[in-house]
This record gives sequence, structure tokens and C-alpha cells, in this order.
Amino acid sequence: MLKTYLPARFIVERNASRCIQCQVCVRQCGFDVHYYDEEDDEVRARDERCVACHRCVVFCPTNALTIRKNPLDYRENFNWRGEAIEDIIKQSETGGILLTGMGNDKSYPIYWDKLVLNASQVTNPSIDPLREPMELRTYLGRRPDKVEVDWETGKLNTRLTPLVPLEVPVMFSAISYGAISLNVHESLARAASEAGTLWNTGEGGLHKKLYKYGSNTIVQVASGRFGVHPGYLDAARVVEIKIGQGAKPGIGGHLPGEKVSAEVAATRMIPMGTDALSPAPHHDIYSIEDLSQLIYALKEATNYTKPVSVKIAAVHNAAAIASGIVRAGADIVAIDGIRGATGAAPKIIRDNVGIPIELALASVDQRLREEGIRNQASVVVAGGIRNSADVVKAIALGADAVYIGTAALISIGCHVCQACYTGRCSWGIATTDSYLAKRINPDIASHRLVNLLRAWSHEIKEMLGGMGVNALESLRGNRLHLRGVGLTDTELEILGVRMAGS
Amino acid sequence: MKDTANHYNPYGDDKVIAACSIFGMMDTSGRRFSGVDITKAIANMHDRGNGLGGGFGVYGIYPEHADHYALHIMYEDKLTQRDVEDFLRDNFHVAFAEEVPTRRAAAIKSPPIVWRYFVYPNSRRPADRSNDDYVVELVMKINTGFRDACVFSSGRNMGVFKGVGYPEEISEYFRLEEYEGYLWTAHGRFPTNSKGWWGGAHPFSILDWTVVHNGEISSYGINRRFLEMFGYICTMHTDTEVVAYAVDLLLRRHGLPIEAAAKVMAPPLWSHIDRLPDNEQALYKSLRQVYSSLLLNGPFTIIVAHEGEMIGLTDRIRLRPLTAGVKGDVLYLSSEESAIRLICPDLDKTWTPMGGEPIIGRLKTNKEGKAVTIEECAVA
Amino acid sequence: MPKYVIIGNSAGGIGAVEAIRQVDSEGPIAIVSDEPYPAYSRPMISEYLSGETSLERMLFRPRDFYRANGVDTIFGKKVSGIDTKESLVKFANGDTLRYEKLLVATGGVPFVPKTEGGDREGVFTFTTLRDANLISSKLENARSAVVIGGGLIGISVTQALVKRDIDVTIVELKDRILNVLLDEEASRIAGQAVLKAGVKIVTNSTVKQITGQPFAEQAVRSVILDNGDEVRCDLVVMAIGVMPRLDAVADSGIKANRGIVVDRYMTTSVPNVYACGDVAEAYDYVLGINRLTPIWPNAYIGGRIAGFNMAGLETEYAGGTAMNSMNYFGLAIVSAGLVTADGQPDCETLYHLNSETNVYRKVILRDGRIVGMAFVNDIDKSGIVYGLMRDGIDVGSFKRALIGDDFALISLPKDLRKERFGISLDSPLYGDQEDLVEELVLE
Amino acid sequence: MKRVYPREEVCIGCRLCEVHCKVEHSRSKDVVKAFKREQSVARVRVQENGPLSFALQCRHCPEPYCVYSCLTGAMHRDPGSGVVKHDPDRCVGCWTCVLVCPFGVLVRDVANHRIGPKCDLCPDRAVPACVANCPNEALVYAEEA
Amino acid sequence: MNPTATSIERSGTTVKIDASGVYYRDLNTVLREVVTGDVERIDLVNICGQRYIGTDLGREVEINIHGTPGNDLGAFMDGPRINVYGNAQDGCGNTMNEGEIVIHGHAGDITGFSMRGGKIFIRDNVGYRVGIHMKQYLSKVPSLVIGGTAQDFLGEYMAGGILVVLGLNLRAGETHKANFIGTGMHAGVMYIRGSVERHQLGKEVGIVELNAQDRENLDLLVAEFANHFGYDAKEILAGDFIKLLPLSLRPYGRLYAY
Repeated sequence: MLKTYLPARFIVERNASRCIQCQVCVRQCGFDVHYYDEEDDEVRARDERCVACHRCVVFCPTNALTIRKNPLDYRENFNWRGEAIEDIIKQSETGGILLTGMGNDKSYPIYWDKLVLNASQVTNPSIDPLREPMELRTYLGRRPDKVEVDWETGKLNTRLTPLVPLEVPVMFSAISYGAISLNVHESLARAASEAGTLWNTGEGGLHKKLYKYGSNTIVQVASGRFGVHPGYLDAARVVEIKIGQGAKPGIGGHLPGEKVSAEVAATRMIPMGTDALSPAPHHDIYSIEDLSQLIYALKEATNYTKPVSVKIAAVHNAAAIASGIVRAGADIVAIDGIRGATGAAPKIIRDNVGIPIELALASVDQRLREEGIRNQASVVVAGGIRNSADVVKAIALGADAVYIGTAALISIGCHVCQACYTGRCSWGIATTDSYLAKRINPDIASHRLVNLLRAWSHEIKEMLGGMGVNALESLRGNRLHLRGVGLTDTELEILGVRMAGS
Repeated sequence: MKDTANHYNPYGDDKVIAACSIFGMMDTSGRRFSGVDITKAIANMHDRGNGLGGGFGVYGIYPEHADHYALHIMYEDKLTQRDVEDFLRDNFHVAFAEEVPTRRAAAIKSPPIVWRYFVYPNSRRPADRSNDDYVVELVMKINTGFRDACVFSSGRNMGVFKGVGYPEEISEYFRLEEYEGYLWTAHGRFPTNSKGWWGGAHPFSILDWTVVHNGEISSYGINRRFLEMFGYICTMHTDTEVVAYAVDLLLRRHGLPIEAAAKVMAPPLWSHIDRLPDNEQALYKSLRQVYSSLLLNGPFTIIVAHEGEMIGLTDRIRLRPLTAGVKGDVLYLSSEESAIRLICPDLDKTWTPMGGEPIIGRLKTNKEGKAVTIEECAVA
Repeated sequence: MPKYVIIGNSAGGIGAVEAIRQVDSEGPIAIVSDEPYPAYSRPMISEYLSGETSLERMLFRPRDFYRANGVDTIFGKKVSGIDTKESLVKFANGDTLRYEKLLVATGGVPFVPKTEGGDREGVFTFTTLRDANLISSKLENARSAVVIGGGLIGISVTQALVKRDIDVTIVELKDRILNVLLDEEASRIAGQAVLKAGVKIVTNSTVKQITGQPFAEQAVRSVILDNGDEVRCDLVVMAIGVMPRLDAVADSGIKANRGIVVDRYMTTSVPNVYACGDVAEAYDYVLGINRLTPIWPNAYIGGRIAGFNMAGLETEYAGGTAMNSMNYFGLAIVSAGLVTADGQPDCETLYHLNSETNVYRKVILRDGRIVGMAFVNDIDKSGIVYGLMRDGIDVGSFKRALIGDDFALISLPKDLRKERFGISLDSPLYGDQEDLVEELVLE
Repeated sequence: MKRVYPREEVCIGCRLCEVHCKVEHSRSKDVVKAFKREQSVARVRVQENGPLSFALQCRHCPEPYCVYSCLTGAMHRDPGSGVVKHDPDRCVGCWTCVLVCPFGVLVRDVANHRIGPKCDLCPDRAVPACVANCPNEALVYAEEA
Repeated sequence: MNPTATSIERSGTTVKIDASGVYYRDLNTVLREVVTGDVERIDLVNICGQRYIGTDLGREVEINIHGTPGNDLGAFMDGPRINVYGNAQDGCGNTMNEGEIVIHGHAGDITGFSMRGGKIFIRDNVGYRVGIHMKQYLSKVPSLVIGGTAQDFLGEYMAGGILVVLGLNLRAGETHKANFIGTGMHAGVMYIRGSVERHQLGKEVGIVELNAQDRENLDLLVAEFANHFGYDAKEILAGDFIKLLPLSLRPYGRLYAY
């Protein structure tokens, strides 16, 4: 096709009086937007390639750059808005599925923002977390229903299955090496080790050099089984079966061959340059009893030394599915909501399939309690957790811990430009290109991640103190500390919280 | 307990998801045998279930009442029982009634009251209604009209025994070693919620049709709405129920042969149909076009049985397992071969069918008096 | 009594002083020279002669160098001999100077072949400031010159003369100029540049006779070549080469072949007597033997090693080799080690020549190690190659990169690169990433 | 002595080190002026080879062959700091230092017949400008590596 | 069930275990215990449905299974050599890393699923999706040899390794029945003895002639197969083979808009 009908989405503005033609922008842009015209000694931009990742803006030593949304307005039409029109243009020009990256950017309600937290006033004291003890430690895993002790000898007869401690109830979501660079993996691993939490390999295996962080590592066993072998399972603290992902429930994944570099190939244990295809289902799981079979296969393979987690996307029947997962022997149920992110997903799936995590969490926690099996597994939620208040609200709704993916990536540079699927991430995150991947310096990135968790920990403690509790478990599932604002009765009922003021 | 919103499906899920082990065995010579072997076999697949459902269907157990419909009914309380029995007496001739014998079993918690009634339609049956239709209608009436009663078996010379527990526990509870039948099916269940309801266990049954099922029927929503047009009321909120009704509709009411019904529930792919000779193509196209809403989509293996016949069928891309075995006159169907081997180590033959290809066992002397071998039936 | 006596006030002597002072800040040092000035840069006499630099700028060290380093200077005094038994330096005027440690850094003297008319006025050599001054004073009334010898000294004096508007003819015994330093190709490029500057070059020739003016027999009129041709000229510069200046050590018992023989600690055959620079036969790491390599950097480094050892810090001389950098007639040329692989067993020559730009790069390898190199015009990264040669690094795995246009430190394998940065394997700075470039190659 | 060590694993080739070196060695110390008016020269240079890059400046070698080989004494080592310095007034452009610099960092200023400006480790700053302004900590100023 | 109740007999380096009525978890615990030391061979008798046999043993040991082992035989296995004197069920060799499984009978669905190393030989037929997503990396090239025929989706998503179907039980003129052979295949190679129609193949694979390397692969694998089950390798190799190769390493590279 000769010409695309797509206008540029963003305009690159360059302040000529500031630009010194140093070409830092040229070198920093992963999308070849900026270029240097030698003849005219001038740096210029190809606006149509810009994804507004702002790498150039941040790196310009003279602050000469600004990126603006193209002010071009389509003829006003509530139904046929720009995005709808442009998607059709792209598909008409390529005949392909539209890909996107990061989480759902549509205007579905964010229930976190309609939930408010409680604080103590007069009748009970709030606690000052700076000086008084405040416990955030959380254990993940299956617990027996009761503790049995031989009171004659004082011997504990209850044998606890392996439980995994978290010093902060925030873990790093599964993001595979291949979708992101090894440097990002290393940053997450180091930060998790330092902060006393867990990171998750995602489905692309664990690079040899990260085995040393195994005791803070959740290894995933996904449908592609990439890099899954006995050593990988042995290295981990937790083994997670990935069934689904919030950004693309029911969808497999294709890591394109060009991202399968020598190192990615070695880690996934597949030939370099071949597509890494993750089938939509696990082909040994077509039913809940098959899931149980795989859970126990993994427990057998690790001799019952590690909790097994099962991660699903939040879908309509999440509560029933979660119940089944617990009954199938999982020690942890991880649920990823509709705002969960991805390196690449069909846009149509990301934007339309799944349910908000708040609702899924509320119903799963409620269902497991009603069935008396809530103690048999920990519940971890993911999908768009943005700050420590979201964490606290999730825990009050019933989560044991949360996963953060996007927030972690933003902490190390991501500007949520949603172009992860291109592999050209200017911030060096969602890429395996060596030139770009160097942009993440694990020394810096792990430090930033630890800072983020430290800051959130402080804030969580402040919020707990305000509520007058000094241990996180007193908040866990304690929905009395939540009230809803601007919610319908049905929403309040599903969330299991009362209207503010009541 | 029929108040499904409160009992069986308290959360109002679209359908209750369950998975399982299934087993069936049939002596095509008609020789009857006890429930000992099938109990052992289904128990060998213990890990496929989670103790929240087990059940058996047996054919040929009530030869002394062979002409009567044997209604197995479970009650939550005596009051309901009295009301239902009044209803039965109003609409049927009740030849014999007794409580189904049980034995105390440690694993069985709060069992319902289970009675059986050998009945025959009385004069209230409208002339334009067959006996079978009349029984179906009244079973639906009881199951929807009485809060705490459930008819879970309604065929002649056969019976369903099921409840909450592992199948071997249910067998022990109902003393199945004391029954003899020529065809047994069994089921161990793995539902994803704990509100185990005795009526929710498999087999699902209407008249002498029983279905045990492994898998989840993703097309359940439309299958159910289609069947509702034909008067079937899905009270169980489970995908297995629609299989039972679909079989009843296709085989009994629409008179399709089982081979054709299998092609409705698990039709060949269009690309396959396009390659068939013209006459076959026309048949398969018609079946698929007319009964498109009865395509059972998603993973399933079912064992459907009725008088004199046992059919094993998987979905068209065989997402759930099914192994068949033959020893002499006996046909075995199972989720796992080891379960068959446990009770019959020296099989003549074992194999796994292609997806959508039914395995059929028939009594050598069937109702029409035709002799049929398993071998022939197996190759569809 | 000085503890350290150094004969010679050039690169070697200064190198020794600086080394001694790194180890011993107090021991008295005396430096002896027959030249009257502080140390100056001999190779710069060409720029001096051409007028491009001044005496002040030629000073090798700041004027207060000797005072600041506590060095007693005995300048303008000629040494006549050494009494190694008594540890005495003897001067021509009869004075003596006792030493504890002695460094002989007397340098070289120009080689002047016996030539008929070689004693006429206007026949010069070109190795010292004095030579430059003598020539310079002659140039007022001169228009043309013959330079005998197309080596480095010949070319450097030629450039100075050209810049002083003198017509120069170079007479070269061999078939090409700079034949000792350069291979044929580099020599050809250099020759082109010299010719382009208007210089005539006569090769395969020697000067048989230097004739005098008809009415002033002592003044140079022309040279007669061995083929009988006559080349008119107002002055002649004998630029054939230098020889070790051994007069001071004659009869001293210090062993000398062509030059004074020293070991790897720059010690002569006589204890407490050291030698370095043009006068010494020191270790050549390319050839693996001791030989004369009369070049400035080797003199300085040799002096430095000698200085350390004299001051008691045992230090081994890694060796030097022939090595030259030339910036004449707008041409940049560097070379080191073997000039050609001719006659050298097991050598491999890699080269790159761009005939348009006259960019030429050549390396000679033996067993994967560099034993010779020459870069013409694009010399910026030659130091890396020289460093690899000096350190005896096996370059077999990346040898082709050495002569590439993009050659830079980044072309070296990761381990080597890091090693050269002084980053050790166990340093956190080493990094545990795979080699990015190798990965690229795989892809 | 403290030296600047490159970490090629995280050098992103942005060349901000060059920009800031130019600014530091400009008269105005203003980035726009340094570029637009002064034509100041960077003493650190980024080398690139495919995805690999690192910034390189004079290593201030413990054994500075450039100093040992300098014919004029223009290249010298500051006895106090150990910094290898270059005196352009005394340099005649013989290129001997180019031949012996094992890092190839010395740049010829052919027009002026001398070696161009070289790294002086920013005497006015505690940490050299290139190190202080590297956005990815790809330059480390440290005693030893 | 109490594992100590299991009957275990030792003689030299051989251990014999009677598994009748032993729950899989207890059986595998016993196996972990006995596999230490100098034990080289374990004979398991009266196996009936026990899962995960061979998992987490992590070393080379010979395990002879008499009976019908349960699902996921040798899942994640890393070293043992298993002989099954009987049939295997579903998931045999699931994500197996190293070792060998020899089935003197047939095997069920997804045999060799995601296997990344080692070898599996099956004398008779196999079920659906066999060899699905087999992988390979460098020297780890898994092999799966099937004596009989296979059902649908053979070698689906195959990402490496060698899959051989010998069709020894097909009658003259009979074709293999499987459809969707090699659908989504993007690496590895499949050799099929006997004929298949083009419509039986996934659209991602093509049929090519065997070359010398293929012959060498086959010679080795068929020789081992014949050795295990007492066939004449020459006779098998004399049959007509076709070779299936993926048409692209990037089967879905053009599926997306950008």
C-alpha cells in the first residue's frame, strides 16, 4: 500500500533555540523518531512513529523537547471516535490482529477509587507506626484447620505445609524474560531479595545467573513449559501454574522469534529465532481434575517442599473456579483482573475480556469463606494496583498479598506508552534488544524498586495505625474497615462493604 | 432442597463446574453381576474426584418390577415425603414402595431420606400422552414443585444411586454389592464448590436414560435454552443435565439412532464434512444445521446408558479421556485404563476412540431380538 | 660525593633521575654532559631548524627541574673515561668524580662515512642542537642541499630545509627512503609525499665525492654520485645514522659489542654500572635478543628502569623495540617492530590499503602475537595495536579487526578490554553480562 | 588514584557524558552556549559497536607510556594527583604518544600540529562531569577496579 | 496408606516393590527412599494407576513397571529409564527432561507433552496430541518413536525434537487416521512411515524428502526401537517414510497488524 491513512498520534515539538544538535534524542528513541540531517546540521522528527514514551523528553540535556497529542480532531461522533476509526484503518492496511501492551486503558470503573478506609477517632486509639510496632509480615500457603499439640509434651503435632514469608505484602508480577530484558528480571529479583518479598519469573524460564535469588523467586509453569525442568523447579520458593492472565484471559502468547535471542533461547531452552508459542490452554489441563494432576505432579517433582500457586484471570466464574483450584490442591490462588497488564495482547481481548479485580477478589474471598476453605490457600490479586491504598483496600477485601507489575515497571522507567509488543521499548524494559536493554541498570532499578516498596510499607503502616491495628492480619478480610461511595446496592453487595455513612 | 438458589447453586453460578472420573461396564450377554467390581474400579480413580459426589446407574436390577417405573426420590424431611407420596398416589398406580436400604457409613454426612416407588401411570394420563412422556412431565413437576424432594431415577428395571461422598463411600452406603445388573455406570465427582447436594451427583437421569459426564460444556447456555423450548426444565444448574435431556430428545422423542445423535452432540468439523461423499454430506449438514444448538462444545466424555445399551462418547477433539476395553462379552469404558485393569487384568483388547466416535455396547439380544457384537458397535 | 652519577643529559638521563627520585628522594645525583644546556628534545631539532619552535619550547623539562630534584649538573664537561675499579668518572680536564651507582647514557654519535671532500665547510651532521645551529647559520646564503641518507634523520632535516626554502636532494643508498623503518608500501607513500614537497630523491646511489667551490675550495659546490652524476648544492647533511657513543667506556672493562651490553636490569658487565639509551644494547622483545634500538622513548624507559635499579628497587626491563612516529610532509606514519615478515619464519602479514586516501595499515603476526606494525595516515588507534604488541597479547581471535577502519578499543574481546581497563574479573565493575558483541555475531 | 571506569553493560550510548564534558570545559559552563558559541571539545568519547558501547577518556595510566615517550615533555604527570596532563604549548605534534597510547584515546589536532584536549579529570569538581551526569551510572569514579 | 506396609524386596542392586493397593504418594516416597545408594534397578509389580512414577528421582536408574501405570508417568523426569510391561495412560513423559521410557503396549493422550530431552518408545498406538510442544535446545533433542499409529493433533505446536511414527500395525493400503498432524509446528522434525493425505496435515507443515541426516536419525532410532521390541530394523526401514517439516519458525509472524 502506498500510503497509510493514519495521521500521527503525537507531535514532537523541538525548541530550536535550545536544541544543540547533540543527538541524544536520536540515540535514545527506540522507534527512530528523531534523526539528524547532516546537511542542515539539524535534528528533526518523524512524528508518525512517536508513541509518547517520553524517553527523549527526559534525556534531552537542554529540555528542548515536548511531545503533544496531535490536536487533530475527527469529526465529532460519540460512537466513531478516533480510536475506533484508527483501529479499522490499521486492520484494513494489514489484515492483522491489533496488538497492544500494558493494561486495559478503557474507562471501566475502578472500584478502589470508590472505596474509602476507616480511621480511629476517640473510641479507640490510632497507633503511631513510627515509634510503635507495626507488623506487615505475611505468610503465603496452605494452613491446616486447627493446631494440634500434644499438651503433655508440648510437641506440635500439626505439620504445616511450606509457608512463605513476605515482609511486605507486595510481590512483583509474572513478567517473562523475553517480554522484558534480563536486566529487568535481575532488578526485580534483587529488589525482591532485598525487600523480603517475591518476584515471579513469568513463563519464560529463569536465567542461570538469577538462580541465586531462588529463595525469593516464584517460577511459573505455563502452557509453553519454557525453561521448565527439575533444576528450575528446585531453584524456586514457590511454583506457580499460570492458567491465565488478566490482560488476555483465554489467550496464549507468541514471543516472536526475533525476540528469542541467544540468552532468551538458553533460558527458555528453545532454538534461537523460533517463535516461543504459549498455547492458550495447558494441553495437560482440560479440566479441574487435570489441574489437580499437574499441581500434584509439581508437588511430587519438588517433593512437597514448595507451595504451588495457580494464577487465573478474573473471569465471570472466578469464585467457583478459585474454589475448585483450592480443592485441587493449590496453596495459593492468584487472580489477575481486567486491568492486568501484558507485554503483548490482542487489543480486542485486553479491552473487553475479564472482570475488575476488586469484584473478583470480593467474590472469591467470600466464596472460599462460605465453603470453609479460605484457610486452605492464600489469595493474591493483581491487575492495576497503583499505590499503597489499593494494596490496603485489597487486603481489607480479603487478599493475602498483591502482585504489582506495571507499578514496578513504572518505578524503573516505564511511561506506559503501551508499545511493549514492538520490542522497541525506549526505556529498555520491554525488549530483549541488547542495545535497548542496557538502559536498565539493575543497580539503579533494584534500588528504585526497593524504594517504592519501602515507601508503600511506610504508607501501609500509617494507614494501619490510623485504623488502630498494628498487624496486617487484623486488616486482612476485615471489610468493616471499608466503606463504599458512589456504588449501587448490587456493587456494594458483591464487594461486601457498606455504604459510607452507614 | 430443590431451592437451587439456596442449596445446590447457592452462588447463582451460570453452571456448577465439576470434573470427574467415569466408568461403565456392561455384559452384552445380559448376565448380571454385582456392584463390587465397578466400585473397585471407580475407587481406583479416587484422585480424579474430591469426595463431593459419587454415583452409580444400574440396569436390570428390578426384574420383579420390570414393567413399573422405579422412582428413586430423595427427601429433606418427612413432611415433604408425605406430600409427594400423596401426589404419587394421585397420578400413578403405586405397586410397591420402600425405603432404599442403606448402611451406616462414617464418611456419609447428613444423608437425605431416600425411597423408591414402583409405579405405573394411572387413568389421569391423557390419552394423547405416552406413558414415558407422562412420567417425564410428572418428574419435572415434582422436581420443580416440591421444595425439598428430588426424583433422581425414573426408569424401568434400572436405578440410580448417588450422593455426596466418594463413589466407593456411596456404594458402601447404598449396599450396592447386594444389587445385580448387566450394565453399570459410575461416577466420581470434583465440583468446584462444597455445597454438595445429593441430587447434584451423577448419573443424571430421566426415564431409563442415565448420563455420567466428565468435562465442562462451554455451550451449556445455548444447549439449555434450546432444550427449554422442548419443555425440559433444567433445575440442576449443571451442564450434565443438558446431556441427559438432549439424549432423551434426540433418541426417544426424535427417534434418531445413537450414531446420528453422536454426530449432533459431537459433529465432525465442516472441513471434514466438506470432504464427504454427497449423500453423507447432506445428512451431516442437515444434522448440524438443524441441531446446531445441541452441539456440545468444550471438553467432555460421557457415558450414556439406557435399557440394553451403553454408549461412550467424547467431544469432537477428544479433550477428555476415554478408554474402552473388551473381555469376552463384557465392554468396559473408563477415564483411565488402570481402573479396568484392576478388575480385569487380561483384557482381550483395549483402545481409545477418536473424538466424536461413539463406542456402543448393546445386549446381544436386544429388544428387536437382533444380535449385535461389541466389535461392530465399536467401529462407528 | 654524589651517590648517583649519570653521564648523559638526555632522555635516558632524565628518565633515570625521575625514577631515582620516586624511590630515593635524598641520595645525591650528579648529571654530566658535554653539552652546555639543560636537557632538550633532540628529535625536535628539525622543528628548531625550521623555525617552528624555540629553544625554550624544546626544553625537555622545566628549567628548575635539576634544582627541584636535587641534581648537581656538570654540564659542558667531557668525560674521558671510567675507572670501574675505583668507581671514578674521569674528565678530559683531569677531574674525577666518584660514584656509587653510575649510569652511562652517552647516546650516539652520527655515523659519517669517509668521503672525499667530507671535511669541507658546509658538510654537517644532524643529531644535536649544535648541528641545527650550525646548519641554520649556513642557510642564510644557501639555496640547495644534498641530504645523504633517506632515513628518519635525513627526512627530518629535509623537512626543516624545505621549510627554510632550500631545494633538497636526498641521496639514498637503497632503492627507497625510510627502508629501515618502513615496508615498501609505506615507503612508497612516504616517498610520494616527499616528492610532492619538491624534494628530489636519488636512490641506489652513494656520494663518491663532495666538491668544493672553484674559488673557495673549502666551500661545498656539489656532490658527485657513484654513477658520476653531479648534484649542485650549497650544503651537505650526512644523515646516515648514529652509532653508540662508546668513547667514555673504552678500556673501562665494561663489556660492549656494538653498544654496551646490559641485562634486563640495565646493568652492564660491571657491578653498579648501568647503561641505557642509544649507547646500550638492550632487550628487544620482538626479536628476543639484545640489540641497539636508538630511539627516544626506549632511552627514557631504559633510563627509568636503570634509575629504579640504581636506587635499589629491583625492576625488570620489559624490553623495547624499534618504534617510530613520523609527522613529515603532512604525512603521519607510525611503525614498530618488524618492518616486514621477509625472512621471518611463521609470520603472517595482514594489511589494508586504501589507494585513494593512502590510508595503510599493516600488522605482522607470529603465533597470534603482533611482531610488527605500520600505520600510515590513519594512525589514531595505532597505540592500541602497539600496546597489544608490547604486552604480547594473543590477538588471533580478532586479528582482522586490527586493520579495520573501525578499529578501536571496543573491537577487543570483552575479557581483554576489561583487563586493559584494569578491571579485574572479580570486580563488581566487571559485570556478568554475556559479551554483547558476541551475541550479536551469533544472531 | 581515582579513575573513571566504564561499565559497558549499562552504557546506553546516549553520549550525555560528551555533552557534559563539553559544558564543563567550556568558558560559560552553559550547555547551550557551550555548543552554539564555543565549539568546545569533549574529552570523553563514546565508542559503539552494535549494541555495545562505552565511554572512554584518558586512563591516566599508572605506567603512562605517553609521558615516557613524549619527546618534548608536553605530556606529563602531575606529581601530586597523578593526573596525566598535556601542555599544548610544548606539544609539537610528533604523534609518538598516539603510537604508544594503549587505549587510542589521544586525538590529533592536525591543524594546530598538536594533540587535542584530553581528559583532566575535571580539576574543579569532586567527581568528573561525565561520571556525575551519566544517567545510567555507566561511569564509575573509583580508586581501583 | 502406610508406606512401610509396602512389600519391598532387595537383592543386590535390585529392589522389587509390590505396589498393589499402594497409594501413589506413598509409592513415590518409597521410590525416593530406595533410589539412593547403589540401587540400579527397581521392579514394580502390580502397578495399577499410580501417578508420577519416575518423577523427582533425579538419577539414572532402571525401573521396570509391570501393570498399568497412572497418568503423568515420568513427568519432569530427569534420568531414569522406565520399561512398562503393559500400557501407559495419558501424559506419559510430560515435560520430561532426561531419561528413557519404553512402553511395551500403547500409550494415551499427550504422550511426550513438552518433553525437552530423553527418549520415549511406544510399541503400539498412541492417543491424541502426542508429542505436543516437544522442544529442543542445543544438544537436548528429545525423541519419540511410535510403533503403531497416532490419533489427531500429532506433533501439534511441535517446537523441536524428533517424532517418528512407524505405522507397523497398518494394513496394506491403509493410511494413518490422524488429522491436524503438526498443526502449529514450528521446529523439530517428524518422520512418518506410511501414507497420509495432505488434508490430514496442519497448514504449518510441509512434506519433504529425507536426506542423509534424516536417514541417520531414523537408522539410530529405529534400531533402538527394534531392539526394545524385537523387530527387524531393516524391514522397518525398508518402508516408505515421509518427513514433515515446519514451513516457518514463525508460524504466526504475520498474524498481527504491527
